[in-house]
Amino acid sequence: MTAQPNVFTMDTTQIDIIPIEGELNVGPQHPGSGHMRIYVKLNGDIMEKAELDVGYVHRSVEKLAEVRNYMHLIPLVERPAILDSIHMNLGYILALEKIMGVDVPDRAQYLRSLAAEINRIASHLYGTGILAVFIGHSTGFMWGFGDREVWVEVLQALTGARVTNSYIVPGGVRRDLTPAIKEMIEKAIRYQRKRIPEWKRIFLNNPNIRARLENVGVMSKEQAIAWGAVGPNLRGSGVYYDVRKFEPYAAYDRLDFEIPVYKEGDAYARVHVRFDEIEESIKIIEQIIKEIPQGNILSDRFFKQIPPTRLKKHYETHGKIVFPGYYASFRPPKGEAISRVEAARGELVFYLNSDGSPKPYRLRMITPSYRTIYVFEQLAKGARYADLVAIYGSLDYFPPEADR
Amino acid sequence: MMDILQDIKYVIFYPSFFVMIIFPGLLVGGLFILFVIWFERKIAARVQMRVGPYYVSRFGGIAQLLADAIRVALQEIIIPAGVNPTLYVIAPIFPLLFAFLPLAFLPIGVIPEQGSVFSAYYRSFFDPSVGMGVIAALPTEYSLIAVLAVEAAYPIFIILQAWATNNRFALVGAVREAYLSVAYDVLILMSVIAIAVEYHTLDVAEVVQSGIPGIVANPLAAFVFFVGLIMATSRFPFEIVEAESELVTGPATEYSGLLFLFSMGGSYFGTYVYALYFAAVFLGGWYPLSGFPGAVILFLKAAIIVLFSVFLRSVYGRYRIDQALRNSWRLLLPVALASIVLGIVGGWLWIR
Amino acid sequence: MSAQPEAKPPQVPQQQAQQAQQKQESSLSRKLNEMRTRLNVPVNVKVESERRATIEVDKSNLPAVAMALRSIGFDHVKTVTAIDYPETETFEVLYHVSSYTDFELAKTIVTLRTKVSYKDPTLPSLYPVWESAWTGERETYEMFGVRFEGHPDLRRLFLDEDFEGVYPMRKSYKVKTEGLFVDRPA
Amino acid sequence: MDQVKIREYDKNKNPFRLFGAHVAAIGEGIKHAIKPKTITLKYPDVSMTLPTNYRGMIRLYKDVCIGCSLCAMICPADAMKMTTWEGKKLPQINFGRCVFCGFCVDVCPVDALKETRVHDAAFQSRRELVFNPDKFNQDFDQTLPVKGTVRKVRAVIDENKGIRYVPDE
Repeated sequence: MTAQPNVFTMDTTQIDIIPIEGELNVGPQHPGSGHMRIYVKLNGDIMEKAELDVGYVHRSVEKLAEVRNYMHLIPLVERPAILDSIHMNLGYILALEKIMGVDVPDRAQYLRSLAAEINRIASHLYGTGILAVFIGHSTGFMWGFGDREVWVEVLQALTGARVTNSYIVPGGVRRDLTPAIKEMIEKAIRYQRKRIPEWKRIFLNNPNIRARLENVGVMSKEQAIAWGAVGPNLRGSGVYYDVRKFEPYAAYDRLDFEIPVYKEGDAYARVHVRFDEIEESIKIIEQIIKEIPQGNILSDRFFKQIPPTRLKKHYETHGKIVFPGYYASFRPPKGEAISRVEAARGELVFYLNSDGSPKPYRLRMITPSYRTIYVFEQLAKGARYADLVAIYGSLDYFPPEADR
Repeated sequence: MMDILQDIKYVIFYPSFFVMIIFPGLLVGGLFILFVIWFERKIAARVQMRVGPYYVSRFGGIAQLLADAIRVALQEIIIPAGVNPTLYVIAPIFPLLFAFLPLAFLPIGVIPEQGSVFSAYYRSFFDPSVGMGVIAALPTEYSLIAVLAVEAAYPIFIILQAWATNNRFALVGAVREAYLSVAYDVLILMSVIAIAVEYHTLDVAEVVQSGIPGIVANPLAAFVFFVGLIMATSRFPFEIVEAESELVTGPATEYSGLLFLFSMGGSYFGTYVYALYFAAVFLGGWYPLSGFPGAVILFLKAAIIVLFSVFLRSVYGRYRIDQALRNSWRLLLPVALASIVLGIVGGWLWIR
Repeated sequence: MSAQPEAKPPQVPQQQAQQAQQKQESSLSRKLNEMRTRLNVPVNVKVESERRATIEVDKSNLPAVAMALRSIGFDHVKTVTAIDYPETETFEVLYHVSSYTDFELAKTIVTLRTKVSYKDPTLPSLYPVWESAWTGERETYEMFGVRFEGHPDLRRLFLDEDFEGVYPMRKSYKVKTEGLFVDRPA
Repeated sequence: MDQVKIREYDKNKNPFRLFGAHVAAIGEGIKHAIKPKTITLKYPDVSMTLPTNYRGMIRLYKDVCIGCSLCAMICPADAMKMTTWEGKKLPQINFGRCVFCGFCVDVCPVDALKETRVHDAAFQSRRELVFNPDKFNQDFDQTLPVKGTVRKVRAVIDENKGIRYVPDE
């Protein structure tokens, strides 16, 4: 591609030209997933520097954590990425359980993996929808949110809430899988399997979309590692890394699934990774529904504290766990723990430091989008201005999750 | 009393007035544009699992468009500071004007000796090459290229409009329009040359009266012209000039109220006129019929083309400007050349 | 019926870690001890389990240890965390590092701990060693006031411009909390 | 680690394949234009009843409550506060703050709090959001300002349409 003739520096007679080399503010607007501003230094159509002005939706989760009890943190911690709240909740609870030394029954582990995978599908559909609307494909956007509605209905039936489901508590989960929900999941799987070829025809293999995504925002394997990319962005550049395989949590060590890794490292490869991951998640959900063991869904340490009358009224009849009084405010032993979870957008790391009081001494929450800020800025350097949106969408960057 | 009515009828159905103002022109064209915008929102909604406008009236919210049009027309026109007011107000009117003007040269039917409402003008609109009268505002033997000549001025006034608003996004939009106009004009002209060579004429009426629709005679030219049509009126996937995600609404960014209506209306009128031209040249126009029914057939064919080009919004995303140029120069130009060769061979074999 | 883990093909990471356990202590502690002997810098390594280890080092020779860790295979920083201990007037800065390329090390997270006093809260930045520390160091500077020397772009990241003069994540910055009881009903 | 299979997407770019893909995409669009999978719910005329264990607005049973203030302790959003009401210690809720996590309902030892399936509530001012124990004590219902009857439906997952609404009485 020869250097583009810059229309504005051609020698023209005494016409007053407005140079385009100046700065351009993209935003602050709500690009479909939280407020953000990108400060772009343009030279013709090529971006010399793109700087992310983050912080518009910073809710200081880490500072609030110091004045909240451990149970109060569950709804707080899952708020930054409401479309992926099960993973946020799971990461925090894993760290808390490491400190408290709580064992989790098998059935609860399987239910955690089930809810996590359903949330991954919903989040990937959301991300693909946002990418589609950025490159002008409004059908991809509407289909993304329409198909996600099916999985959100399943989550609503399973956990009681559509998005911020606060489903996972120290020691297990709050609701059990009933046959009606199992049947809903099977129907949802058949629906999603029928939809994927339709997606491929109208979006993935659409030459217009291929043209907009192929070799756009190319990130080599070494760059991906050096910049600390995570999740599908990492696996799109040929790095085989997934927390579910390297540090299995919940029921992932008893489940058989593959990790899609693509070599090219451009926006199109990242979208392919997400589509293959949707198919992998469907396979995982099928295994879970088939293999889920019987048993109760809360660790015995807390299960015994629930009075039998309430148990019969809630748990035996419609599988709803009630909390023992201990949960209202408990003091875990002094100590610290670090846990990591493969959220839909990538690796989510929680560092929890407790000093024995009912409130944590320090909570550090590093979300996948937080680690994509640097990647996004490096990828945007030297890219074309029209590709800024394609790069943003393909990285599945979610501002509230990055700002926390 | 009778002759007054006679005179009024004579004036109304006088082709120059009738074509431009009533039938395919302002009145019917305007209503059809409103229907097209409504159809675009409804068909996109159907494909996208949703409903589209449905509140404003029982049958599918058709009045929604009327409501929008009236609302936008009566909104306050805000003239930003640091802008030359007269130029700012005049600028959006030109794109609409030059999107609509090419209709003057386009014949939309033939006038038989008698039996049609237009027979009264048989002699004054007689076209020797066809041997019958021609319903056209300005009948010429060169209508095939005259329409495109006027059409080519459209992008210039888009750039004028963007320059008048002195807004950075509009400016980038104008530069893109300049690049694009070079690309699609070449394609359209080459496909029309292929047709002209094949039919040995420069007159649309003669092309239609020959009985063989352009798409049959030279399918390559039809394909290239259709893609050129989509690029010219920035329909998906070539909606680059008003790319919302990057350029707000390109040249029309600063406009509000009636001026916004003009600038956005321009591109829809462009699609409509191009579609009429495409229907006439490539889809056999009014061929078997003559007079007013012929014109209606032409209008229906053009309507299908417009509705299909508007339907593409729900199938395609948006090309980048350099991709659109590369596609048109590297992929479509050879096809256009092939269509000219096909035209020459076709023309040579089929010497009448 | 639950599928016994043995039936699974032996490549599940859990299995390999156990086999490594029986042969000799985990590859993580072997690698770290190997690194410690090569380094002449005073550093104490604590391996908590085959997945977690901590390295405490003085802030002056932090870059040296970081370079050594990188040479073993730790190629990215997961988090840069600072903890404020007002009673001892120190900040403790933690770097959690791990590896993407080396499958064995990818299972582990090593915490690099160093202490910085209130009076002189500066620290050599590890950006030259790991580029992925860029965001973490900027946020820690903004929230705690710990300056990272050598960081290319040490500016405010999340907080807005007029959030002047105070570092919010320090314990000295109090957040108002509410009681459980309301005396007069609404 | 199991053998690492690095995948690649096919980069075949010959014009006929591309033209075929264009036709396939347009065909897909037309197919959906003819047989749409519309899932829009025309809200005020048709209202959806949610599954049984949906965490909607919360309701107090005043006589059952023993005033142990566990619900106020566990509430993450400081929405539940204890107040003395007619000589008895009862919780009052501020729905402006409540995040509907259902912790209070689960922790109450005597089941004095229950979730209703009401999800679409609207209030005039923020003061109205604070329910004193009496107001908190009745089922919360609000008639929708819609002329004509409101059809109640339930969402059901359907294999080829995604979400289907079946009348629910």
